[in-house]
Amino acid sequence: MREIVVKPRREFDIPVEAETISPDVFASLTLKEIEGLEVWEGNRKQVLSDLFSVSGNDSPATVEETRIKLEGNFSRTKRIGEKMTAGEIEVEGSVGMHAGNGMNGGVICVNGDASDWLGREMRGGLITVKGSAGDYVGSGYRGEACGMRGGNIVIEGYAGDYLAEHMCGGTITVAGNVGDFAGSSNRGGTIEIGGDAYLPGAEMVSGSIVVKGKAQVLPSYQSEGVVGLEGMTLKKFSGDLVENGKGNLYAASVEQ
Amino acid sequence: MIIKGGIVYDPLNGIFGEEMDISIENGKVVEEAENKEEIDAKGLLVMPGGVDAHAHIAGAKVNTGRIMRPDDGRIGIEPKTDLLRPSSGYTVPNCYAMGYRYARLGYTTSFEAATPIIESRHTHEELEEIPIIDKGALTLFGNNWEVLECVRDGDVDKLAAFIAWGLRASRGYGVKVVNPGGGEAWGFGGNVKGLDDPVPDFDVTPREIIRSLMEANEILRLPHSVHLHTNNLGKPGNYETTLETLKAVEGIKASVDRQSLHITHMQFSSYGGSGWADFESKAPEIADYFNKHDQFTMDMGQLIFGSATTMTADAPLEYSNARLLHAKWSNHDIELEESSGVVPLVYGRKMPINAIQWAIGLELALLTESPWKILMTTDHPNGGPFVNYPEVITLLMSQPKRDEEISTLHALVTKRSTLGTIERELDWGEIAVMTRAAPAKVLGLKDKGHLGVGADGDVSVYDLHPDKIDPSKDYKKVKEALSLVKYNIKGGEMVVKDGEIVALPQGRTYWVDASVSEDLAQRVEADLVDKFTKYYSIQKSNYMVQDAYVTRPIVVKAGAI
Amino acid sequence: MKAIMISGRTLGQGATCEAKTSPEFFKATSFCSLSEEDYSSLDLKEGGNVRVATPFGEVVVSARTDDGLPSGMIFIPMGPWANVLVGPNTGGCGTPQFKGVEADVASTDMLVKDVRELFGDLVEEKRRETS
Amino acid sequence: MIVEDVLCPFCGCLCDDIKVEVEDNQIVSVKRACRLGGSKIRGHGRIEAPLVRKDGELVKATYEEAYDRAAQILLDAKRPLLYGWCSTVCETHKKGILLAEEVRGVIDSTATVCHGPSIIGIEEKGLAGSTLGQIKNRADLIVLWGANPAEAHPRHSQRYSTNSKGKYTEEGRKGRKVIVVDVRATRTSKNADKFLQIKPGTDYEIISALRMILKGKADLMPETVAGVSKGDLEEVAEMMKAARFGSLLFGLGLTHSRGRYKNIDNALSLVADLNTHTKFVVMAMRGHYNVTGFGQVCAWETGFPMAVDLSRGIPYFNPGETAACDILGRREADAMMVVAADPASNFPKEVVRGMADIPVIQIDPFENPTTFLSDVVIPSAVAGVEVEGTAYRMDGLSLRMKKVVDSPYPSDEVIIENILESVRRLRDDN
Repeated sequence: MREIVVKPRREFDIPVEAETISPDVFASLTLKEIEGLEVWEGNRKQVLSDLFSVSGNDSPATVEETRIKLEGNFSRTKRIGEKMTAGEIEVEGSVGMHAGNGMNGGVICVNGDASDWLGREMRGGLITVKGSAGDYVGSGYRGEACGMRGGNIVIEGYAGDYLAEHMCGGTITVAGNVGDFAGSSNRGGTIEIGGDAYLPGAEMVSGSIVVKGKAQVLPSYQSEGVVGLEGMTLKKFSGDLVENGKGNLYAASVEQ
Repeated sequence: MIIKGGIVYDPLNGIFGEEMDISIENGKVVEEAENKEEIDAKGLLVMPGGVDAHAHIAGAKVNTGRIMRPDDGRIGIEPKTDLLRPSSGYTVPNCYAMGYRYARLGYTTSFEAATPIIESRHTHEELEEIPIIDKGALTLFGNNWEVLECVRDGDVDKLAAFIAWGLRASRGYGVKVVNPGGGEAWGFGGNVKGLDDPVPDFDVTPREIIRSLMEANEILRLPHSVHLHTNNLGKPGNYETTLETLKAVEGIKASVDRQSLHITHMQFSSYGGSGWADFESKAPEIADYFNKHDQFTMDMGQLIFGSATTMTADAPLEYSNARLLHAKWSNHDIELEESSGVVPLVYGRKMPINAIQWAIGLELALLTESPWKILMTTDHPNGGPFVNYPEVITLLMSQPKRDEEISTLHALVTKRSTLGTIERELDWGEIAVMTRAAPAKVLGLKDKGHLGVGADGDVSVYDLHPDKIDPSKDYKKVKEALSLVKYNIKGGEMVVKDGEIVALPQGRTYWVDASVSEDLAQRVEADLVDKFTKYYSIQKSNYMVQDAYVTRPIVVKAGAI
Repeated sequence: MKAIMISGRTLGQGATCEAKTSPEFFKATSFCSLSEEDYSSLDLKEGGNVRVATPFGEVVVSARTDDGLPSGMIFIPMGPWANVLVGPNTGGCGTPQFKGVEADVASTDMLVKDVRELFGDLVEEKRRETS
Repeated sequence: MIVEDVLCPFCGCLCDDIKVEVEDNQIVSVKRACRLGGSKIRGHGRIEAPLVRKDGELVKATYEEAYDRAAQILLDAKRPLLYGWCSTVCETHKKGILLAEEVRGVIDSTATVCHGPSIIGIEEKGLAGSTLGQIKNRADLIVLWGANPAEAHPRHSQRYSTNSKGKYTEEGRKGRKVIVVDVRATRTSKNADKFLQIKPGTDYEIISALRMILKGKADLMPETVAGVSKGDLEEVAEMMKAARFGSLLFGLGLTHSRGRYKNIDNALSLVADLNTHTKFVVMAMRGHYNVTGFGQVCAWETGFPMAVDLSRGIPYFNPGETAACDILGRREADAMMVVAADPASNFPKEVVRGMADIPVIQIDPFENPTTFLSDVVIPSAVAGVEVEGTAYRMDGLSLRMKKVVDSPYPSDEVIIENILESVRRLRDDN
């Protein structure tokens, strides 16, 4: 495995957009070439080495054999791993918005927190977050009918609002609570929430949402009794009936 | 400026593929130019600048499309340059992209197809922001209360006077009629079902509205004919309504040298079948009728596979589209005047209905013998965005291209249309007619669509040697060359050079100032005062488009006196 | 007292909102309306003030009654006093949640800050930054 | 001299029938306007001269100094935020967007703190609307949801909605039903036939419940929804279905509460559903007189209606990331220009704090808390009173604002043109 380490040279106040930090882009380039890639700090176009130091293995490799390690504070660096198809990115700390945008394959592992729009329009691959994630995990772009279509996102902490909005496929697991409107307008996919959720599955057409904590359930969900799941007893609902939806919503405890 | 040695297609002047020079001075084609700056077009295809007679390029509907579709906005993004503003959008581009993309195709003129009078200020605000091209807007009259009342009272003279006022108020160019009567019925959620279905509360029928508006149009001797979007558009079996409409107005004569009626985006009005299940093409029947009648024209409304944003004053149609497809739905009813709707959708190759619709547009163009009777349009962005015109042209010029496309479509396309059996391939002369000469003639734009002395110096030069290329076989090359013009000269100024936009002149806006007698004008005035006092939500004095909104007008005079 | 704070437009706020340093604007926007029931429960003196606190800030405003409010809900006209209490979170859509903020309300002897005092800390910071 | 049919530069009603009496270039009386509009048109204390901050204090400067200082601030910034635009004309918006492109900034309007969520809702569903005159002439049912026009749009009811008269509504208020949905009783709810009082933040559930009833699925619903009885909801749904032409007018009660754009999204679906039963339209009760206009201009110029980030020379739109409060709240902007708005008053204070440590340019006729935090203050003429130009009413109808008196101050448009010129000149000098 070819490993490349990228470190910010300083703290960023202005967000940096660095969609070039991706195994697909790095794989065939030498370190020198990587240093010359385009990144943006606000409205200033920079080369990567203006903002980041690059070290590690200098010999080009396949995308699959490329591993990028991000050391230092990346919490204001956006679009890491955008559209990546293979390889690995490991983020030592936290990562900024839009990590894994449109990701097709490979692995992004975030040891800290992830910001908003993690795995937006994701199609394949795996994203793991040891900390928590912001709003719109696995969602779509505004106005689009489909968000995440495939792949897996695993969050060990909690997640913000609009988790998996417009989800059409793939799976998302959140160990803790999620914010408002998880899985709204979803048309497929599987969401598992370890904690609580507020109005999950609004306008869900199809798909599955499991809430292992407490869920505030919409009045447009029909109760289907109780089921056993992984040793838990969960209340089952189907909906969202305002959209003639056939989605499944399970919750350990329910408020309505 | 002299454009040297091109192979020129100028059908209005009877020139079909002759090597000749075009001289331009002070923005116009001249016999001989004093400025001898030469543009080398040796052996290249040269045509007048393209003219789009029907597209939705400006106004409330288009902007509604943009606002409800950020997903479309992010397609077609091009950054700002030292010269150009940023571009965005595919089906609903921003204003700048609109001008740049027309220019890159070799077009120099485009007409917005529908503006309600009361919202024309907005339409002109957008038209003013579209760079390079000349433009105009057709004004909606088919559901206006004053129109309906004049029709009910059989007062065609007063109707003509109102049209004259409405064109001035909207700085409009011609009379657009959309689903006559249906837009008014939609005010309470209804529609009209056919030519003789009365409009609620007004006691008039679509037949009467169309006939009266055509008569009034001819009283005013307007440069363009009535421009009609038929009743029942978009519905299976509607070809009967279309033919019935044409038959109903056969006797109305044009007052100037042009068609008596233009039916727009005919593809959407040429449907057979009793429902979507037995939906089929009736393009042959429509084309046959046109082949036998010389007083009518139409445009294709060709469908393009992929994303489209449908937008029309036919609000009930958009409502049914939205319900049928479970799509986003915007509706906009306009007090006393119109309704309208916007629905984004995707045309799929494997969707039988879409495949047949695609075939119908092409059948119409290929089965209608005279290219002067059918203009090339996609009813942008209803059938698809105008950037696909090169695709449409290659489909018309190449049977192998059509066969290749058909092989990727739902199989019903060959059973429910005749397209697969049509061998006709259009030549450059016919293409020049459908995209230049005929649209200009249909609109009544005397200085557009040709390269005779006195014509506007709008010339497109394509990187194609018409003598050396066979469009039937080399359709990929044709499409490539048509997609990015080599030179686009607009009003004598080079705006695109070797595919790059090099200048951004501000285009002009055509509108028609039609005169009527003082007496008639006053009768209309009295009606209007009453309507503004009782019904409009704004003051009459604030209604009319002010001069500030049309900064480079070309005022075409017309009128009864 | 725990309450839900909402902010919104009023005629007075609208009529004075382009004259924000005027005493009229101060009068029109630096108050808090409470239901009769809540007002009495706070033991307010005539023309008394309340201190309203949320997780995002606290502000002193004058108190009055509004019989349209249910118990447990308070209203402060939109403007700088209300906005001390609103959180910066835009909920992923760019718009802070100006209505429905959980607040703590108590009567107080403290005075209502005028608009300049209200921004005093930020103006001081600006001065520091630019000196 | 009396100027007739003047447009009112206050709220989204954009009333166009105001009579203004002018003597010696002074406005002496304003007729027909409401309290809000009258106050604005009559005018009051102005910022007298340009100000520039020196050694911590704002001191008088010339316009030229102010333009150059503003231009330098914008040129130095890596992420300038150009914000406001609601209380000025579209001609200013066009120049402002051009300036934002030139300095590669983020441009956003006050919509993002009022009806921004409505626009995001429209992106999800579209909007089934109409002009206000259509409602006046046809509506026999008006539903006001989280809106209080009696306070915020005082002439709305008389001119356009509950109490207006038109072709099919000759009886005005008597011939109409009015439903008010709100969390508290207001002067607006006192005019209602049916007042549905709900708990804050429960709008989404209530709307879903109404949609269930309209779909004939009431029996699958709980007996109470967010504290409202099913019977009450059924009554409201019946009134909606019984209308010949219904109109849902919604305000900040929906956009500012928990759920924000999802509330709007669901309300738009409710109206689409209602059209299977009868005719129904929906409209946002937009606040400032030309906040709608900025959305329109920004959409046709950039493709997007607000919150457009032009940092990379291309328009990028993503409220939640690129709206003013997002950027200031996260301390991402390094300069701000405010035109015809007062964010210091209208943003949460924690967001406003972000203006204290970055250079701020203000263009406005009036002193306000944004002035306190500004480093360059450029006084302008009052658009719609001292400057003519275009504005868009809440229903999207564009009208031309009149100039009633001359102003000693330059217009917003001219000020921005001058800053743009300075930007180009200073950049060329470097």
